Amino acid sequence: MSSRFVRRAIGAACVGAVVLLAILGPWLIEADPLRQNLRAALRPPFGDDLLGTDHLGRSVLARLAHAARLSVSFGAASAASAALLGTGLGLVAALRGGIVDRVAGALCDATMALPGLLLVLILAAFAPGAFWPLYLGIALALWVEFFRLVRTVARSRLMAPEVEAARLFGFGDLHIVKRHLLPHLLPALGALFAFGFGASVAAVSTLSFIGVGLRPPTPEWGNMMTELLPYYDEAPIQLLAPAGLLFATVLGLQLLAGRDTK
Amino acid sequence: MGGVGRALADRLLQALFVALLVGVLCFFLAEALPGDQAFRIAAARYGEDMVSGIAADAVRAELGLDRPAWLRLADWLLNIARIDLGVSLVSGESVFEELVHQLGSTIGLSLAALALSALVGPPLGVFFALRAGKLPDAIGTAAAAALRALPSFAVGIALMLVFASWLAVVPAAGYDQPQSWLLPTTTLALGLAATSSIVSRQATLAVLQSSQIAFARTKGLGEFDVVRRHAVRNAAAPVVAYLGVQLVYLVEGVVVVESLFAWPGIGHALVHAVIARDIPMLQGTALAMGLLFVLLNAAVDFACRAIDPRVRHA
Amino acid sequence: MHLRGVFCGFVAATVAAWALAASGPAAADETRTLRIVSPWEITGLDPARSGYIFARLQVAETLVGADNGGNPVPSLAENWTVSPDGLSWRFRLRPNAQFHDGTPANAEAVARSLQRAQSLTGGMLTNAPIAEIAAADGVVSIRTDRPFVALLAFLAHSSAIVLAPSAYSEAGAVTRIVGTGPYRATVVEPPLKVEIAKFEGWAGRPPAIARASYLAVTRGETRTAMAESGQADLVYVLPPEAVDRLRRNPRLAVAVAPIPRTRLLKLNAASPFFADQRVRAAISFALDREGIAASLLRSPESQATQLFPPSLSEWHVQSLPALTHDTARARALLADAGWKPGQSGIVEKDGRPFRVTLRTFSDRPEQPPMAAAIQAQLREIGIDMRVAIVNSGEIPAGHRDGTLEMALFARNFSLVPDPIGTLLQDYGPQGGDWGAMNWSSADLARTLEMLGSTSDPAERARLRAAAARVLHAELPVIPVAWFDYGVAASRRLQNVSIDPFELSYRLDAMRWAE
Amino acid sequence: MNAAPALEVEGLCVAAGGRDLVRNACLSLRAGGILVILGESGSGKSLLAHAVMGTLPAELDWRGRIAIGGIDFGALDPKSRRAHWGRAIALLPQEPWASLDPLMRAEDQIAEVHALVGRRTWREARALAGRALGTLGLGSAGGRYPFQLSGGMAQRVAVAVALAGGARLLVADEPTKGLDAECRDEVAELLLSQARAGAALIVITHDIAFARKLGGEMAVMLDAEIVEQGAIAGLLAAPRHAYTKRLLAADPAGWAPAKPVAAANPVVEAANLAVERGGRRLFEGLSVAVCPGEIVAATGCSGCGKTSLGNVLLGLLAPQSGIVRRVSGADAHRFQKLYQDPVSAFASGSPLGVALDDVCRRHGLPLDAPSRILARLRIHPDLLLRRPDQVSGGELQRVALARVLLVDPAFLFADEPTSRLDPIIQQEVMDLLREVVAERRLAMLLVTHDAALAAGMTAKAVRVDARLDAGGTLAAL
Repeated sequence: MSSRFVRRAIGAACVGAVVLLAILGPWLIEADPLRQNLRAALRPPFGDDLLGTDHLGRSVLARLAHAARLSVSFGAASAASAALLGTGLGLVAALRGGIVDRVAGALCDATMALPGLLLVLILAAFAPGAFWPLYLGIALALWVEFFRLVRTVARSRLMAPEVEAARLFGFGDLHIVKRHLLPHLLPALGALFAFGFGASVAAVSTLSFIGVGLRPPTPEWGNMMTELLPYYDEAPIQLLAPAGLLFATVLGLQLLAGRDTK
Repeated sequence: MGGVGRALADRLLQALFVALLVGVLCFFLAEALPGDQAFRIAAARYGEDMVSGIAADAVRAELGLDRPAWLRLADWLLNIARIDLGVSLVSGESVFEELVHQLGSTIGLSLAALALSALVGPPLGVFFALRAGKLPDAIGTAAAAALRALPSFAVGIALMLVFASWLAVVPAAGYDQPQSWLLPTTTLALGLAATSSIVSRQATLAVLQSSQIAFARTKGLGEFDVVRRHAVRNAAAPVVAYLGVQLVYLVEGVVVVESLFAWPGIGHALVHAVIARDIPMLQGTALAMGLLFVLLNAAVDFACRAIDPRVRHA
Repeated sequence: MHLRGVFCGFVAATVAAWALAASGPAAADETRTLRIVSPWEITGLDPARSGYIFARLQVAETLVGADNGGNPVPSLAENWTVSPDGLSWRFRLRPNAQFHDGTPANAEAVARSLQRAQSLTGGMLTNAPIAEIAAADGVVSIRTDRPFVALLAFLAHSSAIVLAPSAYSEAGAVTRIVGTGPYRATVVEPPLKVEIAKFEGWAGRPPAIARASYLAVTRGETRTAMAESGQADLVYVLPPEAVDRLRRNPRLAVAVAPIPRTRLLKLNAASPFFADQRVRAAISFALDREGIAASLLRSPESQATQLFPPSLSEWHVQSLPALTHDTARARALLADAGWKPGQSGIVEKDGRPFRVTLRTFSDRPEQPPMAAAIQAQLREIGIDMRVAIVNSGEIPAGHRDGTLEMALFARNFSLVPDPIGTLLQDYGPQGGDWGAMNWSSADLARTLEMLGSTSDPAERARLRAAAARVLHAELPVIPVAWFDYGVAASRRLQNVSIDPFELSYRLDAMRWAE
Repeated sequence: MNAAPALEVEGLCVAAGGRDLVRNACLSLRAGGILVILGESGSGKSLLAHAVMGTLPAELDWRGRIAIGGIDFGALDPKSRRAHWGRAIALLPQEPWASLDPLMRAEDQIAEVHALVGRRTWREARALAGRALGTLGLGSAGGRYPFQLSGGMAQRVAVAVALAGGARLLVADEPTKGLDAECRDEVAELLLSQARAGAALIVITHDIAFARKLGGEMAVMLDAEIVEQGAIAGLLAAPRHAYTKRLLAADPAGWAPAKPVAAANPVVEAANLAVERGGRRLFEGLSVAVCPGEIVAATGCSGCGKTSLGNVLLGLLAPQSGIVRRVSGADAHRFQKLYQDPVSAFASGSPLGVALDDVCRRHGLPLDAPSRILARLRIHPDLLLRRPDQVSGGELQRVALARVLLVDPAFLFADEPTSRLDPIIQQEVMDLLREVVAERRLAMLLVTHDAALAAGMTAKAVRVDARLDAGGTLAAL
């Protein structure tokens, strides 16, 4: 009991700190995240800037705080969209069965077989540097996991007597989803969401690694990691800071979700 | 054995569907891309210094890029039936032959990584489950989250720095020595092991709380035998089933790891194909990845059947 | 129980591999392979695609080479003559020249190979006014339509490497690399690997290095690690930020070689933003070249004070006033041109804010951060520049369809050792894909045309200076930084030298240290 | 034979947070003896068994003396106690089909105990396992997986597994849970044969008929205490404690036979039904009619399709052939069902009150509609604040009945509604059902495997068996 409480408390602290940074950071930190000073590039931490400067002499702390807004909302938006799509489709597939189920299943298989990265790469080629192709591509690649989980759990839950009883009482699908399916799905969905969040921010980073990232000079955690990568031995703290924040967010969400699962 | 035949037929059908979908989707997406295809191909072929309007016009004429799109798609679909994936627009080589060459490297790397992750992840997961709530478990959970949150290139660079630059015990990149396998394989495997350890931990915990395990204990088996003979096998089913999902991550990892470690594989080819809009190559790589996925998933299916008699007899 | 066997086998293999790895390399010098790493991948065997790799590895030779000054030197051709009207060239081949398949590299074979190069899509000879290539009396003769002094430089281009008849398929495509150089290719595995070995039939001084391998590694971090770990003996194009660290490594010799390439901003002079020379000058003044060169390129001396780098000694004009950083003047020039400060600090003219998009590509990893730096510097004078990271082909494509506004890239002025070839392509009346856009100067065109047919050295020097002045004053493109790249060589390797024109790695001159 | 008693328990107490769950229990059992512990759910009888075994959850405290075959078992630390599992004391788990390893063949599960606990070679172990299976009449089932075994077969395999380590004391925790009457007798015979072979048995049950079959000693538990102890035959014939008396009175075997009800227009009627599940024909040519105010009992062995019959009448399952006719004018939701495991019939996450409110809202009933029914069914309103897993089985079944009554049912399919309840609660629920059927002129199909219970509830029964049409009165059977 208490260990579960500790886990949740740590999780809430991690997520809370990141969200606070995102909300208050840009407000409290005076430095302009876009302001360059090439003569003060890669300054070490604890000088004028708490976390030092990046390769263009920009304040890493200010960039982290502004990036938190984008990254947190980006990760949350992609993971939430994927969750919504996957859960919705999974529920419909499980409830309707038959041809709907088969079509949704085939769609899921095909999406899984189609490398997610390819989807993002192609979408990103439509609008280089823009935000929406990354979001769309990542959400489209992520929904599959939610779908598979929801369909499997919902299928077995729908066989349960409680659902049969609800049907006998004349309840519709919506009621059954709300009362009998969602309560069983939420913990696992929460864990998946945490991972989806991490995966989407890491994916942005991977994409900018292969040259398909967000438009500079937008500060974003994933982008920052890639940008600072060449300076790993001169500015390790600056490189690790965004990675650390992403880690804290993922770990925090995972602990909050209460159940760590696939 | 009718079950096996049916499962095979199902997978075959899925493969066909995937092939069709991937081919058509790639084609339309690539077709709809903004910009001039001829220029991209010329850039990829001759390098930035030599791309010019003249080179692009020559490319356009040579590849028939001015033909209607549907005609080119129909060509591709007809040819696929003859296992002819066309010719790479960039290198001018047969896509099929390039794939055969690159697919080997990628499959080798993927299998090695899967094997290594299977060696590390599930045993760790079982270990964490046996110590659930204790310090090693907490560390393991955090480490897994860290590995999931860190993009794989960061992990790769870190390994490269430590083992190649500082300790100089392994080659940093390349593929000509047996040791060359270590870094790319380990990088990929760490990411995979992170997830599979979590899945295994979860599955093992669930099994350990089951009445089968309680009975195995009360019938007199020692804890080691209980875990070895009952917990592991029962936890294996969901873990193996999860492999199917994990393969998706493998693809992403392969793309990064191959470009980081100069590994001549299909992930590498895929990125180049997208950037150059080399549609036949794009269709070919995506198709190969899709079919590989279907194949590996079929393998996972059969592994599940082998492990669980209930699936076998269903 | 089979599974257990496989499992144990795998464990054993993994452990063995790490153990083997720890034991390290140990090979005698005679059989030791020289490992070369560079970022360039082999995209195909076609000389127009990857000919430069085989030329640099000295597997294939061109008819003519170039020395450090860009002057033609004998290669496969021992000597040459040109007719007094400047239209007919005769190349006498090196006697006993032999292809790696054992066939003689005679005039007929060489002429046929050059004819193919002439018709090669994306090749260099296509751009030369060549009327005929023929073989007669053991001599290769080339006739041009007009006097063309740069022919020798064009023949030194890697797309004009000479390959044996057996290298081509019936359709004329290159199916394997059979050249005449001191090394022959033993393994060619596109896109990453080539292995070469000493060619026993080489008639010249036998090279001291018997074997070498070439690996294309696109990531700079990886190349650095390969140099540090000693896995590679020669690493080309070090990431700028790694140069200092590698210099401190006692096992490595690091050289930074300037090459005749300039990073520049291409502007669309037809756009309402850049038609005015004052705006282009303002942008030039807005650039903090020193900051970019020092902190991003780690090479303060690479800030471009004019278009041509000092390494192009014939074209670099000492007396030109340096391009400098002066934000106040930049603002004043913009104001002169009618751009007045508007909302949120962006300058406006006729109600239209100064908002443009710059295209650049990430194949050269320093370009995106440079673009970000330029973005901030232009913002200082009120220009809102967006950065689009694209495929490199999008820049010439945008040039063609007129959609390009600005581009950042690095232009090689020595595609052929004489920059005149590049200049004719880039700054002719129509502009060029990698040069001026919708800008032309009759003055410059005339100067360049005269250069093409004049061979008097003094007159040529005057003309070159005149051309450089026009470009410096008009700024159809704005130079940002000259190019240099780092090469790390193992201390076990001696006689390493860098070819400024990147024609050859000069492996035949290297040897292992005692 | 060992001179020391197989089991001696003195002053055993189990407590959770200061509350006694088992108080001062004293037991003694000789080799070959049988001790049946009878009591209602929650009386502590399972905890007593687990305390003896040493498998109590860690958060429970216990004290007292437990000696097994002369060893002071209770004084050992958990690890040393575990070393005796299988060797000296074994546990026969509830629902053995869920306790056998689903991935291992039956024979291997027995053999591994011989090999790993008995330290024999695998060859010997297999031979012993084969012999044990033969003795239990399972000679051909050794190669099967648990999911291929029937409940009774799984029970026999579990016994073989539990005893393979050579334990002389077997603790059987509700071994008949979920089994039908025939299987129950089989299990009794099986346990008796083990006792005859010299094993001492502790059997936890609430099934009086089963206890009677076993014979031996009996202890009756109520509220954490053993209230009565003695030889089964004597105790059943002349119970002294009031609770024991009530327990015996509640045994359906003692219920008065029900009287026939006058026939009326059937609410639901099926003719010539044939039903298949999973490719197996369950029954065919079956006809049944249920009239208002009438209870029809469906009986038959487990797996014969009793539940499927009910589901067909409800329209949840389509028959392969035959017709189902419902009375005209009745809404679909007036055909209702009571479940064997009421916990599974409620959404596990929400309080019971919410479930009732949902039904009211769905059918436009006033939100106070349940209160009258709750009062009628003697359900305390506070109960509705709890979640389904927080109330007892009997209470929950009554809430389930209340929920059903809210929609004014015409037909009720009661699927073994009391098979998981102990006799006293069973009687209460059944009485309630009988009253409700009469009051509301409800047509009810009652599925049960307990012939005595069926006879006590109704005079009209349908026997569901493969290829058998035996609609008629109970007397005809």
